[in-house]
Amino acid sequence: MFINYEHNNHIYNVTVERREDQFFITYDNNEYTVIATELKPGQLFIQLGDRVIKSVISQGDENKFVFIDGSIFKVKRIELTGRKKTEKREGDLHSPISGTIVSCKVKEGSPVKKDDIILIIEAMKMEYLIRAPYDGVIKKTYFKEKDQIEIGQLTAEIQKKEEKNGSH
Amino acid sequence: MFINYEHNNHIYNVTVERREDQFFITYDNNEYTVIATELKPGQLFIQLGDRVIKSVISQGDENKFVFIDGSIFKVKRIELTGRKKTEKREGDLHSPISGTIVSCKVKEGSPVKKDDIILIIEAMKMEYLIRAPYDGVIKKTYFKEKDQIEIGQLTAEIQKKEEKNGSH
Amino acid sequence: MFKKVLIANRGEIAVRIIKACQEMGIRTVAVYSEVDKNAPHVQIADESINLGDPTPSESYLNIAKIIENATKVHAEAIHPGYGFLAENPDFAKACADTGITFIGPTPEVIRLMGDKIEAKKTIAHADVPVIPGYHGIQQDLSTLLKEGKKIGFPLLVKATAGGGGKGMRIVHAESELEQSIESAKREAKSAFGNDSVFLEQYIDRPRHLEFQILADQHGHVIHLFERECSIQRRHQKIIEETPSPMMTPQLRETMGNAAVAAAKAVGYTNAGTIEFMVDGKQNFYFMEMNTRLQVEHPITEATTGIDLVKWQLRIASGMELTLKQKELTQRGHALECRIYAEDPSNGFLPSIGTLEKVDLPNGPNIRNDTGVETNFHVSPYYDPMLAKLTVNTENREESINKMIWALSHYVVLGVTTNISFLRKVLDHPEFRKGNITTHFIEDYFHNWLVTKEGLPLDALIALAVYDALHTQRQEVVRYKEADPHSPWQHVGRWRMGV
Amino acid sequence: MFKKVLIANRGEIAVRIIKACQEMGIRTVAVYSEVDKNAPHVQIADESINLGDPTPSESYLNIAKIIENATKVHAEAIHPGYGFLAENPDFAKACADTGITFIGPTPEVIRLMGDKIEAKKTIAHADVPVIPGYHGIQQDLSTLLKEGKKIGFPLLVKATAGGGGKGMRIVHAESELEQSIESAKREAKSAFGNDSVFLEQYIDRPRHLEFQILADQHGHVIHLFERECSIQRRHQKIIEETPSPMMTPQLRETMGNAAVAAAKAVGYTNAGTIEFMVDGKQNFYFMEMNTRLQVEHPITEATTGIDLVKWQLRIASGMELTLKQKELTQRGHALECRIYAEDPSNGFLPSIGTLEKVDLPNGPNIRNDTGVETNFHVSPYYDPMLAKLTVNTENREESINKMIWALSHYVVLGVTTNISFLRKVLDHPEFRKGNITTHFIEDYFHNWLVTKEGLPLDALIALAVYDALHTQRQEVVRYKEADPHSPWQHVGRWRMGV
Repeated sequence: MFINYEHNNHIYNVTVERREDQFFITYDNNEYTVIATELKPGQLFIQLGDRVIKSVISQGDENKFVFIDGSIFKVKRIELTGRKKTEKREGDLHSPISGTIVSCKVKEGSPVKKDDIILIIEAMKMEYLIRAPYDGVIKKTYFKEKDQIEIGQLTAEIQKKEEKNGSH
Repeated sequence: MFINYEHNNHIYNVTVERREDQFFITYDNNEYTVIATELKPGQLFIQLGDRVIKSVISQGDENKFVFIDGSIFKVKRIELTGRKKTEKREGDLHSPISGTIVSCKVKEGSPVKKDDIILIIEAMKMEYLIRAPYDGVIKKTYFKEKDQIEIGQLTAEIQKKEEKNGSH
Repeated sequence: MFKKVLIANRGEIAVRIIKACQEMGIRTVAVYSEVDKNAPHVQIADESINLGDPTPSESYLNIAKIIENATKVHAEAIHPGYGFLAENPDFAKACADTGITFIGPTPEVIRLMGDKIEAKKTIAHADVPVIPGYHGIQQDLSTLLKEGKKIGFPLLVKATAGGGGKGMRIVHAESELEQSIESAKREAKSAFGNDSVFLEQYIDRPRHLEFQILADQHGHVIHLFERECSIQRRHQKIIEETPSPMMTPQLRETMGNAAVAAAKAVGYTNAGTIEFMVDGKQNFYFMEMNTRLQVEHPITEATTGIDLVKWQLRIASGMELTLKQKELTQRGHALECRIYAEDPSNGFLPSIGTLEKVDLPNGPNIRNDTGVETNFHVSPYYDPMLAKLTVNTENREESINKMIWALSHYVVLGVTTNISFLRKVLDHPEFRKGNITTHFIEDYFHNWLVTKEGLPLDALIALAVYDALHTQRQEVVRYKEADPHSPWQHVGRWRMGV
Repeated sequence: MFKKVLIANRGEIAVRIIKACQEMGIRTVAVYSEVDKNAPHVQIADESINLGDPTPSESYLNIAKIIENATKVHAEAIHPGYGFLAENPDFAKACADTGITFIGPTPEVIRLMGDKIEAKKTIAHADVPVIPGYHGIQQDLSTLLKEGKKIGFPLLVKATAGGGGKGMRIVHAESELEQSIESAKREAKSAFGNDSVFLEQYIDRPRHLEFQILADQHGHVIHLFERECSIQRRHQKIIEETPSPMMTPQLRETMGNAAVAAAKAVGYTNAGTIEFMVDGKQNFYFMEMNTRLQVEHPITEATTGIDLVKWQLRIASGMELTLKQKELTQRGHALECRIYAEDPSNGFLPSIGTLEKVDLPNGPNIRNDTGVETNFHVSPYYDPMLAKLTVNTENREESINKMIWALSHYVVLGVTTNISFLRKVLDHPEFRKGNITTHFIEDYFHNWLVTKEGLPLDALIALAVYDALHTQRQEVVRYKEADPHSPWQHVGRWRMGV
C-alpha cells in the first residue's frame, strides 16, 4: 500500500505491507519491520527490534493527529493526483479564526499603508487584527461589521501599490 | 420487545419500545417514558421526568453488569422457553473456584461425617475446603490430587446416611 | 449546611465544585447551554437545567434565567465559580433579593473591588502600597492623554471593570497612547459592558504574586500564603506555582499581613485573592482583589492541605472559620499548568474543533481538573481553557520534573494545544533557576515554533501501521456496500497477506 | 543516580515504580509473563522483557531468568516492589553477586527479618516489647502441641516465612490445635517453600499499627509515623488509614522511637515497616518487620508529602537521607481502600474474568494506583488485588466521606469486586467512631450480602434502554449472516419505530 502524508507543507512517501501483526514499512529507501498491536482504539504499541514506539493516533475529518513521545503532529493523508497545493500568499488576508467582525476600517477604494488595520475579528472574547501586508488600495471587501466569518475565509483584496495591473 | 432479566434467581419481565431517543418501558404494570443518550459505549444518561438515571452497562459473554448509583448488579438476559432453572442443592459439592486440587481426603466408599473435609482446592495461593454437607458415604469422586478444576464443576457425590436408596 | 446548591458555571470549575458538594452530602444542580448538554459538568451533577442559547448573555450570563431556575428547583445557594457572573455585583444582589445565598462576598464588596479605582483608594487607606497612576472619573480622551503624559512611559491602560488581561494595553511611547486607549476601551466595552479605563506607571519585568484569603462572617481573616503567577501570555496566566522561588520568610509575612489588612479594610468575606506586582527590589504594590475562587487555587490546596471550595461552602452557610493562621503550614512545592486549545506558534490563537481523543496522565500527586473528554466539541463561545494540570512534590525541581513527565503523557488530539509549549517553558534554564517575570514568554519564546524539523521517523512508522490496520476494514465495508453478492474476491489489493 | 532500573514486579506497584523512575530521568525495564504482555506496566515502561510462562515460579519468581535479563539489558539496579521476590534474601544476594543494586536492605537483614523467630529475638534485645510465644526450631507435632498448651488459648499458629495472612491460623481451643498446625504448615509449604511455624499468645481484638521507616547507608534512620491497618479480611488488610484514630502524641513518640530502635538494631537500610499489635490498653508488641515497600505506602506519602519510592532509589544509589525527623510533619488524614476482584458475600472468594469496563473516580486528593484497565483479564495466576484507591483531606470524617464518594463512582464491570462492601464498612457507625480492631469484619460483617433486595427499578430501566439500543444492531447482523440477499424486510420486529 502506498501512502503520502503531508505535514508542514512537506510530503512523505511511505509504503506498508501487513502480515498478521508484522508490518513492513519502507521510507526513504529504508525498510523497517515492526510488530504492532492496537491496544485501544488508536493506541499503538510497536516493537522495532529492541526499541518500543508508543503512539496514539486519531482520525479526524481531514487530519490525523499523532501523539508520540509527548509531541503531537497534525498530518494529512493525501492522494497525489497531479493537483498542486495552493501556496500561501505573502501578507495573508484570510481569517485566522472563526468569529465576528467587530470593526471594518476600510472601504472599497480606500488607500492603505502596510500594517494598517483592515478589520478586527472578535472570537472567544479576544480581538484579532487583519493588517495590510503592503501599501495599496482596497479592491474588494468581503465582510462588514457584525458579520460572522469562518476560519480561512478571505477578508479583503488589495491592489498592491507598485503593481501596474490589478491582480497580485 | 419483551425481555426477561434474571438476577439472584428472580426473573423480571420488561417490555421496551423505542422512538428515536425516547423509550417506553413497562414493568410490573407501570409504564415509564424516558429520554436516553449513550454518552460513551455502555454509559447511559437517562431522564425520567425530573429525575436523572446514570448507568454504565457492560455486555459479557453470559452476563450483563449494571453500574447504578454506586452499586453493581450482575444480570442475565434469558429466553423463557419452558426450561426450568436447576435448583441449588443442599450442601454444595461444586467447586466455588477454578484452581488445583491439592488434597483429596476421601475415597469412593469412605464414610464421612457432616463438615468433614472432602477435598482442598488451591487457587491464587489460598485454600478452599469442600466439606461434607451431611453424614453419608462417598459415592463418587471426580478429581484426584494435582487435577485442575473449574468453577462450578462437581467434586464428589455422597450417599446420604438416612436415605434408603442411592440418589439424593 | 445547604441541602441543594446550583452551580452557575461550566467546564472544569463546575465539575470541581459539584464534586466538593457531593462529598459534603449537598445535592447539586448544573446549568448548561445547548452546546454543553452532554458536557462532564452536566453528567456528574444530580440535576441539570437547560439554559438554551449558547451565547453567554443568553445562558451562563443571564441573571434572570439563572435566578428563576434556582428558585424553581429550590436551590438554597448558588456557587458562581470564576468568570461569567462570579464578580457581578448585580448577580450577588439578585441572589440576596430572592433569598438565595450567593457563595462569595457581599454585593457591596464585589462592586467596590470591581471598580479598580475605588479599590485602590480604599486599599491605600489600609496602608497597603499601590502604584502611582490616574484613576479618575474623567474618561474623555484629552484628560486621559494629559494624565498619561504626566505619569510617563511606559504606562499601562487598563479597563476599570477588567480582569484576565481583557481591555489592557501597555504603552511604550506617547505616539501609541491614543490608539491604545481607544482599543482598550473598545475591548472593555465588549467584554464588560463598561469602557472606563485607568492609567498606571508601568513596572518593567515585574513578578505577579498573589495571596489567597479566607474570611468568615464572624471577623476571622487568614491568608493561605502566596502564589507566583508570573508566567503569562497575552496577560493571562498559564503556569502558576507556590511557594514563589523569590519569596523569603520575612517578605511572606509582610505581604501576608498586607493581604489580610486589605481584606479586613473592605469587610471581605469568603475566599478571595489579593494580587500584587513585585519589582526587582522586592517592592510590592497592590494591583487588585479577585472576589472569587481563583483558577489556580489547586496549588494552594496542594501545599496547605486545605480544601478551599469546601470552606467557601462552610463560610457561606454561616459556619466559623476554624483554621488558625499559626497552625497553617505550607509544605513542599506545587505547580499548575493551564491546558489551552490554542496555537503557541501562531500568536496563541484559539483552536476550535472536536477532541477526538483525551487521555490524561495520572500518578501520585498529579491532579487533573477538567471539564472536557473524548468527543467533546471545543466551541468558539467560551474560554479555550480545556483543563488544568497540577502536581506537588517535595521541592521545586521535583515538581518541574513531575510536570514535564505528566505533560509528556498528556494526550489531547483533534485541536492544537499549548502542551508542548508548556514543556519547553518549564525546561528553560531560566525557568528552572526561578528567574521569571511577567515578560518571560515575550523574552524567551517570542517567535517560538512547535516543530522546526519535520515528522520524526517513529511518527511515520506509527502512521503507516495505523493506516494498514484501518484501511483494510474500511475497504471491506466499502466493498460490501457496493456488491453484496460476492463478498471477498475483489478485495485482494487491500487485504494484505492475511 | 542509576541510569536504568529493572522492575521485577507487575500490576499497580510496577506502574507506580516506573513512573517514579521516569520522573527522575531513569530508564525503566518492565518484565512480564505471557498473560501480562499488554498489561499497563508493560505499556508504560521504556523497555520490556518477556519472561514467558505465567506460572510465578517460571516468571516473576524466577531469580535466574530475571538476573540474566537484567544483565543483558545493562540494568544497574532492580526494584522488587512488594510480594514475589521482594523479601527473598537469595534474590537480593544474587543481585549483589552480579553487581546489580538490589533496591532494599541487605540480603542478611532480609534473611534475619524473614525468620520470624530470629527477628523477634533480635528485636527484643533492643528493648522493644514482643509477644510471649514458642519460636523454637523443634517443629515436630508433639513439641508444637506441648508448647501450644503451655501458652494457652486462644493462640496463633503462623508460618515462620509468612506474610499476608498465608500459613496463619487462630486456635481457640485445644481440640483444634492439631488440625490447625497441619493446615498452616501445608499452606506455608506451598506459599513459601518452608513449613516452619511458630506459636504465640493470641491477643483478642487487637489493632494492627505499623510505622514506616527510612534508613540510609550512612546511619540515618527516621520514621514517617504510623498507619492503622486493622480492617482486615482473611488476615489481609483492605482499609488502611493514618493517623490512627486511637493514636496520642505520646504513644506516637514512644512507638516511633521503638520502630527506629528496631531498625537500628538490625542495621536496616532503605524503606521498611515495623508492624505492631496494640491491645485495648495501648500496650504494643512488635509483630514483624516488612523489609520492603508496603502496599499501603500512599497514605504515608499523602500525609507527610514524601515520595517513598524516590527515596528508595536515592538511598539505594548511596545518597544521604536529608529528611530530618524533627522537620517531618504529619498533616491531615489519609485513607486507602484495596480494590479486590472477590466476592465479599461469598467468603471473599477471588473472582476471575475480563474487566469489560474500568472507569476510575477522580478529583482533588483522590489517588488511583492501578495496574489494570478496560479489557484486562484477571487470571488465577496472581493476587486478585486490582487497584488501590487513596484519598486525603483535612480530617478523618472528610476522608471517609470523600472515600465513599469515590467508591460510589468507581466502575469495574466484568468481575465481582469488594467495592460495595468497602463502602458499607466505611459507613458503619463503629468505623466512623474509630472503634476498629482486626476483628471488625468478622464482628460486624460476618454474613454480609451485597443485595438482599432485588434489582432496583432504575437498573431495569437502564437495562431495557441498553438492550433497545443494542439489540437492533445485533439482530440486523444476525439477519445478514443468515440471508445476505434480502437484507431488511424480515427484520421488522426488531427495528423499533425508527
